[in-house]
Amino acid sequence: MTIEQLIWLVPLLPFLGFVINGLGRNSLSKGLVGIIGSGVILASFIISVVIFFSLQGDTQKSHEVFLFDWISAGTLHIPLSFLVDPLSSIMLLIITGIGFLIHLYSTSYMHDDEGFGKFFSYLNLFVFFMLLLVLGSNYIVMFIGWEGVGLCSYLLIGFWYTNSAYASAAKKAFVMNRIGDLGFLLGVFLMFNFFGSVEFSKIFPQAANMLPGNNTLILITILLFIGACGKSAQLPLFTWLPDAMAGPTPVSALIHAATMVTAGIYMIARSSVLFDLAPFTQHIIAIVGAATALVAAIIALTQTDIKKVLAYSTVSQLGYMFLGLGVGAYTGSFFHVLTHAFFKALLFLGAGSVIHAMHHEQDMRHMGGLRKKLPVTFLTMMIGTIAIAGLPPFSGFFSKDEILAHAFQYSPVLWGIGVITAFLTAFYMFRMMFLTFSGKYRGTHHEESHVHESPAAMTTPLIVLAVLAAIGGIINLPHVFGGNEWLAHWLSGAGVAQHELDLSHSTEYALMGTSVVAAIIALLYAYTRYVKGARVPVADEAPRSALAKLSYHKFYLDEIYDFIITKPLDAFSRFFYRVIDTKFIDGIVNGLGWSTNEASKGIRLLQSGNVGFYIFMMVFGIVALLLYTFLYI
Amino acid sequence: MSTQVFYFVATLSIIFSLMVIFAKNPIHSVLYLILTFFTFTVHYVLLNAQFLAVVNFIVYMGAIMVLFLFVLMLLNLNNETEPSKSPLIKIVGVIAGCCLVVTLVGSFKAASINSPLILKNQGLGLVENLGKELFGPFLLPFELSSLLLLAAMVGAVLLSKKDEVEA
Amino acid sequence: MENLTTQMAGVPLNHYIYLCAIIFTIGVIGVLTRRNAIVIFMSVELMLNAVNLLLTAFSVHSNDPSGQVFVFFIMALAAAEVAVGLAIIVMVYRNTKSIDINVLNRLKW
Amino acid sequence: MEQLLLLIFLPLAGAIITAFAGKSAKIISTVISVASLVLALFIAGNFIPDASTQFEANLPWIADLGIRFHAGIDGISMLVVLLTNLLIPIIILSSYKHDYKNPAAFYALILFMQTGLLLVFTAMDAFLFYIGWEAALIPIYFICAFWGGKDRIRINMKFFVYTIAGSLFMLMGIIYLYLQNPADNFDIQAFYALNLDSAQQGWIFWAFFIAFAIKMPIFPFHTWQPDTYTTAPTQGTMLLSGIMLKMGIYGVIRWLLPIVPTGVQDWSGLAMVLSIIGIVYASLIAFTQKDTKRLVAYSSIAHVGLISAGIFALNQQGMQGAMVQMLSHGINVVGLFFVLDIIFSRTKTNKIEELGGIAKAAPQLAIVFLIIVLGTVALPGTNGFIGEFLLLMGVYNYGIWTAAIAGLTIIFGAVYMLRMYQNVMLGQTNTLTINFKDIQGTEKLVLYIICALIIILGVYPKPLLHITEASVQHLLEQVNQKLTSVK
Repeated sequence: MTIEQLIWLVPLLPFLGFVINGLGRNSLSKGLVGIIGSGVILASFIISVVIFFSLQGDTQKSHEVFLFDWISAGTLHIPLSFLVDPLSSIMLLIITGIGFLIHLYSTSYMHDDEGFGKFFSYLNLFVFFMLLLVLGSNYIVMFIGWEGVGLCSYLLIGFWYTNSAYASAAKKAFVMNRIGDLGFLLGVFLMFNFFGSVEFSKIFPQAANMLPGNNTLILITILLFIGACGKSAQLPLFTWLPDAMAGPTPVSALIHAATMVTAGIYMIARSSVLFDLAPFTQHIIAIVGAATALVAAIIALTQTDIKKVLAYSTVSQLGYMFLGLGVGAYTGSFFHVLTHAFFKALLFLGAGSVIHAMHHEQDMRHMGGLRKKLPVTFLTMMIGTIAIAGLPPFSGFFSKDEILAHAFQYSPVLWGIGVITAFLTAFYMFRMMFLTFSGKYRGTHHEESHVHESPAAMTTPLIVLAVLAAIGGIINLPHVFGGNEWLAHWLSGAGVAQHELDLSHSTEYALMGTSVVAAIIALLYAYTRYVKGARVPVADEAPRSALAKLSYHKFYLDEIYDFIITKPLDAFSRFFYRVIDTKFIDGIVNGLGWSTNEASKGIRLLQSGNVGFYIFMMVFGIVALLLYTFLYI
Repeated sequence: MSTQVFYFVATLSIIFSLMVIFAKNPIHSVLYLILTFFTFTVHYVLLNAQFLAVVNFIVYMGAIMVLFLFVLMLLNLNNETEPSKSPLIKIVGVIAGCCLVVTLVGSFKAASINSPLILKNQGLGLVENLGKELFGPFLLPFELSSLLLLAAMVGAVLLSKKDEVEA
Repeated sequence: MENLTTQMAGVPLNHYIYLCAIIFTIGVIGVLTRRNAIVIFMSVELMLNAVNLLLTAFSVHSNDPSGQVFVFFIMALAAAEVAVGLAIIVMVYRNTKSIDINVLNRLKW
Repeated sequence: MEQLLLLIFLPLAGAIITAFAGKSAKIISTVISVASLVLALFIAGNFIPDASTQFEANLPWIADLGIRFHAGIDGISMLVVLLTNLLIPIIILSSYKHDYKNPAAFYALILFMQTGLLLVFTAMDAFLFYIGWEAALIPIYFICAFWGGKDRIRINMKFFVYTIAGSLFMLMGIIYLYLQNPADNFDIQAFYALNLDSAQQGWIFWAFFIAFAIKMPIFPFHTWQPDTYTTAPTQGTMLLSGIMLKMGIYGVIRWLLPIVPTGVQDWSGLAMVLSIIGIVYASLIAFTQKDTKRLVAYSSIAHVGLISAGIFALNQQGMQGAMVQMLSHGINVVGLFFVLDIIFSRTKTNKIEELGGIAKAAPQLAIVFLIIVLGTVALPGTNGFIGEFLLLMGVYNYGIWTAAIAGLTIIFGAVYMLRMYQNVMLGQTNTLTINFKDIQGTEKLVLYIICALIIILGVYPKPLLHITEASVQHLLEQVNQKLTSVK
C-alpha cells in the first residue's frame, strides 16, 4: 500500500464517523456512538502512522495526491489534492493521535450529556476539517479546512446553546476568525495574481528565486499573518479564545489548545519560504508574538477560572510560537507546537477531570486540597505544569529554549520579554496547581464527599499525554545536549528550514540557565504565596490594585473593542437605516412621488371647468402650432 | 365678369357671417346664418358642384337651420337671457382670432398656391359622378355614415326625453 | 350656367383659401366671444362650412371627386352632430334653466 | 427549437390550466413545474458546453417592425433557466402549508411568471426581452397585492412604479438602439454589431443600467426592496429574491456589457463604487434589523452588490463567480425565506427579540437553518463559497482595495447572520417557542433538497462552471474585441 492509496482514507474516516454519528445521533446507543466516534479516529491514526513510517523509508519526501478538479475559471484551476510530506505527516500524527485520546476521554466526560451523539459527530467533523487543513496541497484546500475548523469551533463552543452567553462566545470566535480569514483570502488572491497559481508546488519554487524584501511578498505575508492572527489568537484578535472556554472541556483541549489554534503556525511554517523573504513581516510577527505572550501571561496571573487560566496560557504559548516564527526558528516553533499539544491537552483534560469531579465547578476559589482525592489527575497535571514552566528535562524546556535562543540571536529585547513571560508562566501555572490541589477544600463538606477520581477512560489519556509531555523533548534534542535535532532534519524535507543558530555553547547554557532560574523563582514564589501563605484570590467585586485590576479585567480589551468597533458599527447601522435609508434615499424616492402628486394638484386647478377658457386655450394652441410650422418648417 | 361674382358673393359671406356672431339676438344670428349658407350655396354653384349646392341648400338651410330655430323658440330665448362676456374677453377673443387668421393666411401664403382654378371636368360635381364615387370606393363609409345618423337619432331622442321619475 | 362656371376659371385658388380662412376665423371668434351655447354651435357650423367650401375648391382644382364626397360626409356628420348637440343643449337648459356655457363648469378636477 | 418553445410555453399552458383548476390547483401546478424542471434538466443534458447559442427558435412575429420571436440558450442562459425551473417547484412546494384564498389564481400567477422569466432569460431579441421583462412583473405585482401583508397596497405601488420607471429607461434605450440599427430589427447580434461612439454608449449604459440596478437592486436604488420583501407573501418574496433579481444581473451580462462596452468601461468605476457601497452599507444596516425578513432583505442587497461588483470587474473569475453566485444566492435566499416563513407561521412573529431557543424544540430545523446560514455566509464547502470566492477574486483583479472593502462582506455577513441565528434559534425557549413543532412533510422535503444542493454545489461545482465557462469567455472576448477595435 503506497501513500497515494492510503492518504484519502485519513480524512475520509472521520468524515464517515461524522455522517454516521450525525444521522444516528438519536437512534444509536451512546456506547456505539463512542466506539464509532473514537474508532474512526483511531483507524485514521493507525493509517497516519503507516504513512509516517513509509514516508520515513521513502526517498521521495513529498507526495501530491490529486483527487478531483474543484474550481476552474479562466486561468484559475484549483484541484482538490493532498500533499503528504514530513510537515503534514507529523501534523497528521498529532491530530489523529491526540484527537483519539481526547475522543476516548470524551466518551466518559460527556457521558451524561443529552447531546452525546451530536458532540461526537462535531468532533469527528472537526478532525476531518483539520486533516483537510494540513493535507491541502494548495492554499484554497487549506482554506476549506481553515474555515471548516472555524465552523466546528463555532458549533462546539456553542454546544450548550441554550446558554446565550455561550452562543455569543461561539459567534465571537467565528467572527474574529473571519476577520483573519479575510486577510488570508486576500493574501491568496495576491499570490494568485503574483505567482499565477495557488499551489504550494508552484509558488514556493518561484518564490525561492526572488530577492528578500520584495514588496509584494511583504504584503502577501502580512495578509497571511493576519489570517494566522485570527486563527491562532494573536493580538489584537485573541479575545475570542478565552471566551471559547464556554465549550465542553475536551473541545478546549482538542481545538483550542492542541490543534486548531496551531493552524496559524502550521500555515506560516508551510509558507516559510515566503516569510523568509519578507524580513519586515518577520519583524512584525516577532513583535506581535512577544507582545501577545506577555499580555496573555499577565492576564493569566489573576484569573480564577481554571479553564481561563489555561486559555490565557494557551494564548501566551501561541505568542511564543509566533515569536519563534518571527525570529526564524520555524522548527523551534513547530517543535513547540508539538510539545504544547502534549502538555496543554494534558492540562486541559486534567482540568476537565477536576471539573468533572467538582460537578462542573470551574472557579479555583472553591477548590483546594484535591491532591488526595484526585491523585492521578494531580500527578499528570503536575507533569504538564512542569513541562509548560520549562523545567528540564520535560518537553517544554527544550522547545521553549530553542525559541528563546533564536530570539536572543535576533534581538535580546525580545529574548528578555520571552524570559519574563516564562517567569510569569511558571508562576501562574503553579498558582493554579496550588490553588486547586493543595491546602484545604474550600467548598462544603457535603460537596467534598462527592469528589472522586475520574474513570479509566479519562485517566488513561491523561497518563499517555503525561508520558509524552515528559519525554517529548527528545524528538528535537539540541546539539548542546548531544542530540541530533531529529525534527529539524525531518522537517527540512518539507522545505521548512530554520536559520542556523550561531551562538556558542556557553551562551546557550547561560540562556537556558536564566530561564530555568526564572521558572524556579516563580515556582518558589507561588509556593510561598499559595501553599505557605494559603492565599486565595479575592472575590470578583473586591478591590484590587490598579495593575491587578488591569490584569483581572483582561486589559479591558473586550470593553475597548466593544467601544471602538461594535458600538460605532451598531450606531452606524442604526444611522444608515433610520436616517440615510429611510429618511434620505427613501425620502428622495417618496419625495418624487409626493412632488408629482402636489404638482398635479396644482396643475389640475387649470382645469377650471370653464368651457370658454378651454376653447380659448385650444385656439391658442392651434395658433402656436401653426406659427411654429410657419416659422420653422 | 364671373370673377367679380365670386368676389361679390365672398364679401357677402364674410359680412353675413360677421353678423352671425355679432348679432345680439340669437334669432337674428340664425337668420344671418341662413343667409351665409345661402352665399355658400352660390359658391358651390360657381364651382360647378351642383350636387353639393343642392344638398347644402336642403340639409343646412332647410333641416339644420330649422332645427336651430325650433330649439331657440322652444327654449324661448331672447337677448336678455345671454349675459354678455366681459369686454376684456371679447377683445382678447378678437385679437386671438386675428392672430389665427394672420397665421393661417401667412402660412398659406408661404405655401403660395395661386394657380387659377381651372375646371378640367365639367361633370365633376354632378350627381352621376359623385354617385359613382359614393357607391364605389366610398361604399363602406357611406353605409357607416348611415349608422352614424341612426345613432345620432337615437341619441337625440334619448337625450331630449324627459327623465323617468327618479325613484 | 355652363358659361358662368367656365368663366369662373379665373379665380385663383388662394383666394378661396383666404375666404375660407376668414370665415373659419369668424367662427372661431364667435366661439370665443359668445356665451350662448346655441350661438357657439352656430359658429361651429360656420367653421365646418368654411372647410366644406375649401374642400370643394381643392376638389375642383385637382379634378378629384373624392373631395366633394368628403363634403357630403361632413354634412352628414354635421346633421348628426347638430341633432345630438341641440338635444344636449335642451337637456342642459332643462336642468339649469340657462344655456350660458359658463354655468357648465363642472368639468374639472 | 421545439424543446425551447415547449420549455417557455409549458408553464404558460400550465398557468391557464391551473387558473381553471379550482381546488386541485396546488397539485396541477406542482406537476407542471416539476415537468418543466425535468424538461430543463433534459435540455441541460443535451446542452453542449461551448459558446454557441443552442435550441434556437427564430420565428417571424411582428414583421413590419423587424421583431422576431428569437430565443436561444447559451451557457449563461442555461444556468439561469436551470435556476428558474429549479426554484419554481421548490417555491410551489413551500406553499403547501399555506391556505391561500383563491389558490387557483395564486398558482396560475406563479406559473405565468415562470414563462415571463424564461422569456427574459432566453430572449435573443430586444423586444422579446422587454416583453418578458414586463410580463414577469405583472404576476408578482398581483401576488404581492392580493396575498401580501399589512400596508401592501402602498408598498406594492412603490415597488411597481419604481420598477416600471426603470423599465421605461430601458425601453428608451432599446428604441434608440433600434433606430440606430441599419438592419431595422431588434436582434441581439445586430445590436452587438452596432458602432456607437462613446457619448451614445454612455447614454445607453445609463438607460439600461438604471433599469437593471433597480431590479437587482443596487445602492441607492434599493429602497423598494426591504419593504416589498417584508410585506409580500413568502412565495412572492422567494420569487422576487430568488429569481426576479437575477433578471437584473442577467440583463447586465447579456445586454449591457456586449452592446455598450465603451460605456461600461467609462462608467464601470462608478458602478463598482455603487456596488461596493451597497455591500458595506446594506451589511451594516442588517446588523441592527429587528425583523428577520428585513434582515435577510438587506443581506440580499449586500450579496447582489458583490455580484454586480464581480461583473463590472470584467474578468473571467468575476463573471463566472457571478454566474455561480446567482444560482447559489437563489437557492440560499429561498431557503432562508422558507425557514423564516416556517418560524413565522408557528410563532406569528418576525421580531428577532421575541424569538429564541427554537433549536431546543426543533433540532431538525436548527440543522437545516444552520446549513443555509452557512451557505449564505459563504463557508467553504457550501455553494456560497464558490461564488463569493470567484467574485472576490474577480474584484481583486480590479483593485486590491475594492477587494478588501468588498471582502468585508465575509466578516459582516457572519456577524449579522449569526446574530440572527443566535437570537432566533439559540438561547432559552420562551412562551412563543416552547411548543414549536419541528419541520415535517413537504417542509422537510423542500429544506432537505435545498441543503443537499447547498452542499453538493459547494463540494462539486464543476458542472456549473463547465456550463458557463465557454459562454462567459466568449462574451468577454467579444467585449474586449469591441473595445480594442474602437481604439
